[in-house]
Amino acid sequence: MTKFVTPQAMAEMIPSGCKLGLAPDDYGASPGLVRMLIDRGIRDLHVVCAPIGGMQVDMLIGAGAVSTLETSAVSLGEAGGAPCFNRAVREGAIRLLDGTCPAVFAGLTAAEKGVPFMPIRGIIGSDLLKRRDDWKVASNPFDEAEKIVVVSAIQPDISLIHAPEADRFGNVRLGRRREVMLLAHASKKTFVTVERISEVSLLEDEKLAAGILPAMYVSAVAQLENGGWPTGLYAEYPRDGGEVEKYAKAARSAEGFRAYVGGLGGAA
Amino acid sequence: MTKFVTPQAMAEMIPSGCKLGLAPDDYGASPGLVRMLIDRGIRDLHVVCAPIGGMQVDMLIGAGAVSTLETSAVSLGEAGGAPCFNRAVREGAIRLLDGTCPAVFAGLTAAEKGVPFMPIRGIIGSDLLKRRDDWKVASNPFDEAEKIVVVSAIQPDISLIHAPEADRFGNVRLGRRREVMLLAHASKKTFVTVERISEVSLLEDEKLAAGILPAMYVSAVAQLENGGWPTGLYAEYPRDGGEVEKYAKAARSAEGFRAYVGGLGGAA
Amino acid sequence: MSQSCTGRELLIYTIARLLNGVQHVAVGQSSPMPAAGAMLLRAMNQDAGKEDVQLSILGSVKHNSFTSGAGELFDCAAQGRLDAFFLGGGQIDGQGNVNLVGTGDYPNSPVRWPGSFGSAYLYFLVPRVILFREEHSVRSLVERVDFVSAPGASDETVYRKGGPHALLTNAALFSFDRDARRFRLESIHPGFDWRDIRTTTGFSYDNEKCETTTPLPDSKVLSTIRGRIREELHECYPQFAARMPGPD
Amino acid sequence: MSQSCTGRELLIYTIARLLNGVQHVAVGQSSPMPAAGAMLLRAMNQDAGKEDVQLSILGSVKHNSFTSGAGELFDCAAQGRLDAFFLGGGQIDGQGNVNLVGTGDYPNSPVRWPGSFGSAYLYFLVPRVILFREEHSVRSLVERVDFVSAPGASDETVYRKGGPHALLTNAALFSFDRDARRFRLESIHPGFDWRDIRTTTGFSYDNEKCETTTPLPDSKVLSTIRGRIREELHECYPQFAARMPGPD
Repeated sequence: MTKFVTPQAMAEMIPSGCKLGLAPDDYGASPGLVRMLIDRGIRDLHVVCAPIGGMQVDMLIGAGAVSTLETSAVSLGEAGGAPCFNRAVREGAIRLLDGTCPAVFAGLTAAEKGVPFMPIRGIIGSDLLKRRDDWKVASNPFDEAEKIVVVSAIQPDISLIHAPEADRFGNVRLGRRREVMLLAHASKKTFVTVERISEVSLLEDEKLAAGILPAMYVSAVAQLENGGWPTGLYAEYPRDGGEVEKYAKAARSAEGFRAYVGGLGGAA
Repeated sequence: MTKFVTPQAMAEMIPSGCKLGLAPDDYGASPGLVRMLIDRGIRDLHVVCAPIGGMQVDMLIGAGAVSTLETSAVSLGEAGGAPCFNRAVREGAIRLLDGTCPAVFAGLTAAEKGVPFMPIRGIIGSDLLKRRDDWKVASNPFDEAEKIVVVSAIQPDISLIHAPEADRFGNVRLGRRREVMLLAHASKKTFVTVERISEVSLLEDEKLAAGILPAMYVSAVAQLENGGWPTGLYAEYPRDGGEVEKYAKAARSAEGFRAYVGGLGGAA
Repeated sequence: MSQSCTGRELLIYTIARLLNGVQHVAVGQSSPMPAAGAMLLRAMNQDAGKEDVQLSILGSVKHNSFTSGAGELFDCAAQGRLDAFFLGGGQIDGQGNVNLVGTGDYPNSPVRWPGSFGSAYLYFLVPRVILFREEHSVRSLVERVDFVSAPGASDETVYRKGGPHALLTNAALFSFDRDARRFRLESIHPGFDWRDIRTTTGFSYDNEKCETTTPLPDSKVLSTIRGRIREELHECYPQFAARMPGPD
Repeated sequence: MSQSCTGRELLIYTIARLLNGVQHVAVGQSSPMPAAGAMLLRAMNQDAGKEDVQLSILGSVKHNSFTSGAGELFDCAAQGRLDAFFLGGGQIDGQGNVNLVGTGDYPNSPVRWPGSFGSAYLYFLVPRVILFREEHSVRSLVERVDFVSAPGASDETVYRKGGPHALLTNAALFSFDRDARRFRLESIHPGFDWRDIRTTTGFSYDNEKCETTTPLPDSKVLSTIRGRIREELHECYPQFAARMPGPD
């Protein structure tokens, strides 16, 4: 059954060392709760970006909370490269599992379907393949002359997402961003921050149903208004480009990053 | 671009000999259009039930239109076994590819993802496996000690479905019955009969979006009110149990079947 | 209210007992009694203040929270989020193999049943599969099925988290021992004795001379079946519900 | 209205020309010029009474009809329903290999770019991939990329329906010959000559002494860019649109 908790309590429920699945900026990212994870000093995360990372991931890296990063890209979008990510790569501070978006989806789909692997087109000849023990080149069992990549299942221990709405029963409205649904299906547990909570079941409205993540996948819900800020929330509010720019500039140095994170009402 | 045609024109656009994907009774079945296929004397179909067949499939078999049947089951539900199917099996009149629901979904998912095969749990030890050249037992590439079934992609030439609504742009509302979405994604072409046509784009309403099949998958739309009858249409109208019972009784004999089909305003 | 329990009410109650402790149970289409049993468990748990039971009744709009189509049931099972499911079968044999396809030589079965549905998959993945077959006869409970839709057991090269938990008929209840790959007679419904079971069962099983009678529901449970459960069944199984005894 | 075409307008028009004949083109995030070029093709086709072009602009609500999440783009490409896409890359080499990861030795790249995104997949599956990189320099157009995010060509053991179609920079337009695995200089933008291109391109290519000038948009096309396209861009790229010349 879905628990209803405060954002602070939710931050305490995500342990150091777990494999944490995160949605992309503007489509399910929960930078508000990620800030609380940083404030409480979370460490040693294996972050899975589904399929790419943005500001919330860059902040986690800057805070030294990430030991392994599995992603297809990390970027601040219009605000340019992700400064803490770039610095950590240069310094070898994180273990990097570089991938490509559809391979992340294929790995999550394998976990969703409870199979150990999925085949995927492309990739052969990419240097990405050299660095991934969890990817292999196999033969198509129905045509041995054809080579095809198989990728291992990706099953996060916990996924953390932000959504417009949950109901009192734990059902969460995601709408057409079904990659977030896939992430939740693939994960052992899913924690959701939401803008608002509906007293009426979201499953009652047949119009909404196809975009609802059912409560059985949702371990906990916390109301956190504007929880996607300063990135956006699809079909709800746009990103605060000025704030992301401000972050991008500050985070160019480790000191600037710490000042930014501390200055936003953190633990410092 | 999606064509808007009459039901009769749509029936003419489905050629004999094609691989035809059909949705289950009550959740996307289009028995109204199937009747027109029978009336025009369609033959030699390879029918793919996604994942099971009901009255519309039994009628196609009774009419001698099916040469190969790929399905997990054929049943009239509360009205019992499917009489024409059972008779055809006994007489060896159709080539049978017996499967199991999740293997049909796995095959359609392979086609949706453009990969030649998908792994799937279970099945090993089932006699189903002995009869399927398009299924194999392989080893998990990441753990050679584990055996796992791989199934070939299933890509229908054409899928025929019935839905509550399409818009003028060719987008079709399916709602939460996403197995019908999967069937359309997997098929080369999809033909849709609908209860009604909206002048407003169904994609404009963010509430509906996750349940909309986009026009790019939809080759043609025909308005056919009550096109799911005598089976039902999910969240629209229930099945007409009395009529299905009547069919079940009539179709116990080949003569009874012909009388039923002829008597409903067919070509006879 | 008549407090003498019907045979079907006993089965519904027994199903609820067999489901005790599950968090999520799914029920396939055309399965009114398993649906009723699952609903009864949910009601009993609620009355006892225990944790809520999640029901996924295929074909229901009200008692089904899947939102990704019919495939979600199978994904959910593979993810380990489904604790119990029901399988029937034209034939069930002593090793727990089920046949939903037909009698005699495949493919031209003289008696053909609808087909395997999801059995060849769910039997491997759902921890507690309850075999439910009302007909208790040497025709339905056989030494060896003519066609294996889904096997009762697998070797260690195959991923298998699930399998047969119990076999319930209109005459008796068996448990299944996965290591021995054999059924054990657990209890016999009122009106039958162990000799009846022996002569109507086509396979061998343990505890043949069972003296245990299948427990009957008490009057409170019976009221719940005839009231709330009958109500809840009405959406998907109006004819079945109409034939059940009502609240007075 | 000023009718002298800006460099960006030339690129937008050239992109539209490169897309001629496609039915469905997708544009990744943070790609205002490819988005503008695709929108221009759609507008030009509509003006000419030709068949409508389907646009899937990631990040747009209005110009994007995907309803199954971010994975649908990739599925769609694999199904053969996507005709054209754009790739950039920190480095592009003479064999059409692209590098979106970083310079120097992997993994501790001294200059790190965001990452490969969907390139390692879409490059294999989308028939017409347009490489778009405004910077034309020996730093961006190299003999051999430091890291292959996605290879320009594959052997026959690999399923490959797609690959590089053209390379467009702020100075020139190249086509790609998939058999020879080489670029060919097709035209040079106004303000540059073949020697400029030779000295700023780090790889060898055919037709070095190209004398063809990249065609400029006519005034009708320019009006469309400054009117309708600027309007349509505003949803996803407000800053970019604001910096474009307006309708008068």
